[in-house]
Amino acid sequence: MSNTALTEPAENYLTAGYGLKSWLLTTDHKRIAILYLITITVFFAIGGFFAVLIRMELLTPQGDLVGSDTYNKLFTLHGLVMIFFFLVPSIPAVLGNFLIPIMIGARDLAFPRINLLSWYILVIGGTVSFAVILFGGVDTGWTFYTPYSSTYSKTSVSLVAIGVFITGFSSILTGLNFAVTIHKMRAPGMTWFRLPLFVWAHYATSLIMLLGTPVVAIAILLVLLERVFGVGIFDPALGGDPVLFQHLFWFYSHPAVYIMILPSMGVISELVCCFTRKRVFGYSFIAFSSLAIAVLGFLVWGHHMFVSSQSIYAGMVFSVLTMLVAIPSAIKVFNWTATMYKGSISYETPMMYTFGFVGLFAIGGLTGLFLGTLGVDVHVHDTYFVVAHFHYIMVGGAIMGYLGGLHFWWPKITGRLYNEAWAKLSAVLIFIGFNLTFFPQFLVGYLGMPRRYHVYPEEFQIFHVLSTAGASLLAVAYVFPTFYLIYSFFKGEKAGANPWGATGLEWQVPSPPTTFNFETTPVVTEEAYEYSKREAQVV
Amino acid sequence: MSHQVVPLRVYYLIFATLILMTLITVEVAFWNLGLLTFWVALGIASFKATLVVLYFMHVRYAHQVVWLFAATGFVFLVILLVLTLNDPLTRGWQFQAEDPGMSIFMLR
Amino acid sequence: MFSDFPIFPEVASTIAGRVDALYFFIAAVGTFFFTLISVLVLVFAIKYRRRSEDERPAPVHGSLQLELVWTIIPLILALVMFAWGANLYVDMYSPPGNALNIYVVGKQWMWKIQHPEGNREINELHVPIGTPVKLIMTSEDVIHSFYVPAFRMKMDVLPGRYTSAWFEATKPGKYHLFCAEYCGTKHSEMIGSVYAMEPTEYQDWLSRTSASSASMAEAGEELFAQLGCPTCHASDSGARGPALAGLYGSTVNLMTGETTTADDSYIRNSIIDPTSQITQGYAPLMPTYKGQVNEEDLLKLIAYIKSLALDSSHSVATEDSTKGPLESNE
Amino acid sequence: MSEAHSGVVAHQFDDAQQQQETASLGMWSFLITEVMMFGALFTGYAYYKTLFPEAYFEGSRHLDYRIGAINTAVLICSSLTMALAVHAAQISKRKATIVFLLLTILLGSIFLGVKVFEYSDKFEHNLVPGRNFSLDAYDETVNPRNVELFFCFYFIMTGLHAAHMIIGITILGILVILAWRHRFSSEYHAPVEMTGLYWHFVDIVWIYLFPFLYLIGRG
Repeated sequence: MSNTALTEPAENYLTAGYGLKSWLLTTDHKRIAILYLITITVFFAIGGFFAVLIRMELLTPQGDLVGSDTYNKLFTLHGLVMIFFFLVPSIPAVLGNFLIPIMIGARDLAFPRINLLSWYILVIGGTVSFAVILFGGVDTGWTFYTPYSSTYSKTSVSLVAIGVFITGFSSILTGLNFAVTIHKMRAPGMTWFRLPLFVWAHYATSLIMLLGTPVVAIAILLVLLERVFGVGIFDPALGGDPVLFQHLFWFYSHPAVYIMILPSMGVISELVCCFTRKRVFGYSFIAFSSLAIAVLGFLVWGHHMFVSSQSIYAGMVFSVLTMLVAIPSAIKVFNWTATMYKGSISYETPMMYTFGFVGLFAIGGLTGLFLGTLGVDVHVHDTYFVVAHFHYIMVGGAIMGYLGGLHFWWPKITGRLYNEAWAKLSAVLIFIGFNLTFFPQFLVGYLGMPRRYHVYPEEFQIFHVLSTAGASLLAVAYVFPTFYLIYSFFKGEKAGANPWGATGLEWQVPSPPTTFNFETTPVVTEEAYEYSKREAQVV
Repeated sequence: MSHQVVPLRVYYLIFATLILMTLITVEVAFWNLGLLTFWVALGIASFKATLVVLYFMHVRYAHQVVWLFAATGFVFLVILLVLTLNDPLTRGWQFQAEDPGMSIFMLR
Repeated sequence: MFSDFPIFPEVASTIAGRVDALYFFIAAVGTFFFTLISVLVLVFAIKYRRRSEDERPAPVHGSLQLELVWTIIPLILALVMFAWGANLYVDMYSPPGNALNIYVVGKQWMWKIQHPEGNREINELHVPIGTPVKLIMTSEDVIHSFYVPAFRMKMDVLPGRYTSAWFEATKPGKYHLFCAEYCGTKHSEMIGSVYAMEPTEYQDWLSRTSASSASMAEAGEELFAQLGCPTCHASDSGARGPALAGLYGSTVNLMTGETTTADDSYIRNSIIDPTSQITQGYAPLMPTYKGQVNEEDLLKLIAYIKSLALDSSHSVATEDSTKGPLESNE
Repeated sequence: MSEAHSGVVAHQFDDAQQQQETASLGMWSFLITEVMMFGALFTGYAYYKTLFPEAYFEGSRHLDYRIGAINTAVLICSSLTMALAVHAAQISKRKATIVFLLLTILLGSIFLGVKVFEYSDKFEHNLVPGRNFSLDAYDETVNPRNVELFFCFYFIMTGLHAAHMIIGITILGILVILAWRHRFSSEYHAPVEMTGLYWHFVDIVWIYLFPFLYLIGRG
């Protein structure tokens, strides 16, 4: 690509059509990304609202704000919404959708209509699932453990099971689209080892989506059949074994954690390079560690079942495999750190999120070691220690990466710059609020506070008060970006094609890009992140 | 995708083999082979499936990526099966507790 | 309000200290790596901050040696954690032979507990210190999980199956008992207390609270007669069902040609679902007692059949439910 | 996949070859998810077979293996006709394509017809899991509840398989219409090829289902 400064094109993807129809029937991956952005922001707000109610309830040990049934429905819906409707689609469906075709030099994804279809499926699945709120909610926990979900719960389990089943196909189709696109749509010269690491991370993610999602779909379908027709599959009273459900469920739901964190790692790889102006340290190690995480992630699900009456031998197998999956994550963190060595580091908002991500993900990953170690997990399993751990990974890791990426590519998506001061403030507040919310939960977890408790012994109260205080701060901090980002969309300063001086094909097209991204198919002649070869070129 | 047109006799040959293997698998099911019965049935079914994949589905003539995708599906299915069955198959196993130092290595 | 709150759980069982030791080891390793990364990131962020817009640092492509170092060292540490944890895990779930058996039934939303002497408790568990206690647990409805943080002990309680766990309390006191597996509306109220007491106090408690009850085995014997079991399971030869004396712990030859050990689950299964495991040489005549006996009755019957094992040379001395805890400890 | 129906190169592709290879890879990705979907059911099947082998053998003996064998043969024949349809499309033989597609539909329908007969037979003999499940004559050493479990998996697995057959037959019907309208040629026949892959996959699932459901516990 030539480095000539780009003049603003007459028409970009945002101005290519204005009617509602031009959005709802679009096959442009960038417009679909915007549809996803709006949808999952709504879902995040709903899930966040449930979280606020949960934290308020837990302020006192008595369980006085809401009744126990309501509380159980709140944490169930919080988990369901955040996992299936926010975290799983978040980075892939918004940033991945927008960026993968541009990053590899393609005009669109391989199957644009399927891409639109998966958005509709997500919306339909979401609508069905949220309909349960009208029908009295659901109280099984997002894990749907049998036989409680299949026989005993008196809430609308069937409806929400249908909703989650439908949503699964959205994820499958997105994964299918990405995997095929990355294989077949790369521009001339864009070899596998010239791909940005963001694309590698998404390739690994789509592998998990393709291979894992069908299994959870079947597991949930079986629960549905057992519930509706009274046939025994998991309920011991009907001849089955509830532990089988746990196997099938976690076969997807453990790798699903990597669906959430891998794309975030991909974002961080981009950000570290851009804001240190250096080629990433150990490119191939980071690329292959993504694949290693995706594959090893499928071998470790039994560590959710160390006290489930699974055989002791199986517990050992899963524990040793869990130890192996820790290694590629460690490799990534060390390589990012090494990338900063002798770099030229600036502190713009996306880099603030990167610092936050590395810190929080390190804590989240290292506390995972306690849970993968058999003897210790027996004690901390199903306590707040686990709650704290997975929030460090999924909120501290995945959402920090998502927000970092959103701030990084926002000028590309909208063509406008946001207010840097506000953005930095909210990044710092999110970091502080997050730690205040979840760090006390490690302590109360090791003390033995079980998760999903509506009332709890009084001696645990101080930890919950700290946690609720942190959550209040976090809630406010999450609202900030909504305002300054929307404001910038209308009133922000024009961004130019490459406001950060970054490498990568997406920065060589205008902001916002045109409908087909490239006027002529680009030819790639260099490795990713060749910052040293580039002139200071902030456009 | 292959642009190579597979000769018809290949299809007929594969078809005949598949029918033959079906007859064999029915016949073998009535032999008393004990535990082997299941593995023989699985072996025959896998042989048939392989023929269909290689010839009817043209993987034999296809690009490497198609090989890779077909193999991926198979490998992960094996992972799911093996690691799940790992649990019920070993539920009866007991581990020696008296000698903590050696406990993980010894089966009772 | 917050004047008195703990920051570390009580250490009240033989295993608790060992769990904490491993916990501190992992915590130390974790803290080391977290500090290492944080310090490096902070130092680099300050030392290599951008001083001018034109800066173009020289690229560093990577180093195989470094990659190997930070692959192999964490791998070794992780495998150490695994081996240490696995060792602990096996010990946590392998009860010593001389353990005192206590029976636990979970149901929405209470714990029903019965001692071999027949004493029954709800949401409370009294145990002697210095004696291994094995819990034999089942559920009447959904999955529960028996969790005593002070003992670092947890085990899921499943319907239709016996699971077991054990502990040996070391410190007298009152400890939390939680249900750790979400089980419905009042999950958070399915809690109770474990009272660890000196053995003499435990004996006092047993005799104080045993006003009503026969021992579990005696209650089981009564039930055995009530249900008409002796009609077939008489000890004389030629009876329609196998004799039960000496059954517990022995090896049973099944009609299918397989063999199995007559443990708690086997006996439970034989009562609920008699035709599933027919002993060789007997006709599948026995009707199911499902619906006629609940989980607690089952446990009584099992205790009775266990007590019969004593009379026989086949008996396994380790599974001895009729002795008092003190005697079995001697 | 659906993108390729129009017969022209869609905007995101450079040429027809890229478009065809992409469609093929998309279909294979889809088949991977199908493998895992059926795989989850096979896992459930195998899990309970490990725990209750005798009950599984008992259940299997309540199925008529001859019907299963005939259906296997029918499905293998349909795979052959499908392969021949693809072959005919590759060499632009329009009439042969249509004939072989129709034959495939016919054989698929025979399979489903036999399946309907089999299902109704199970209904009559109270072998459908749920309230009225009962075994009239059986080996007394097994728990009927666990035999019921076998029939759960029998119905779910063959039911999901039959659903795939119905979808396949529908797509084949559409292909016949498209072929009638001269839409396929040796240059453009991706939809026929893709449907072929799908049909053969469904055949493979049955190749495993047949011995696992009908032929265990016979020796």
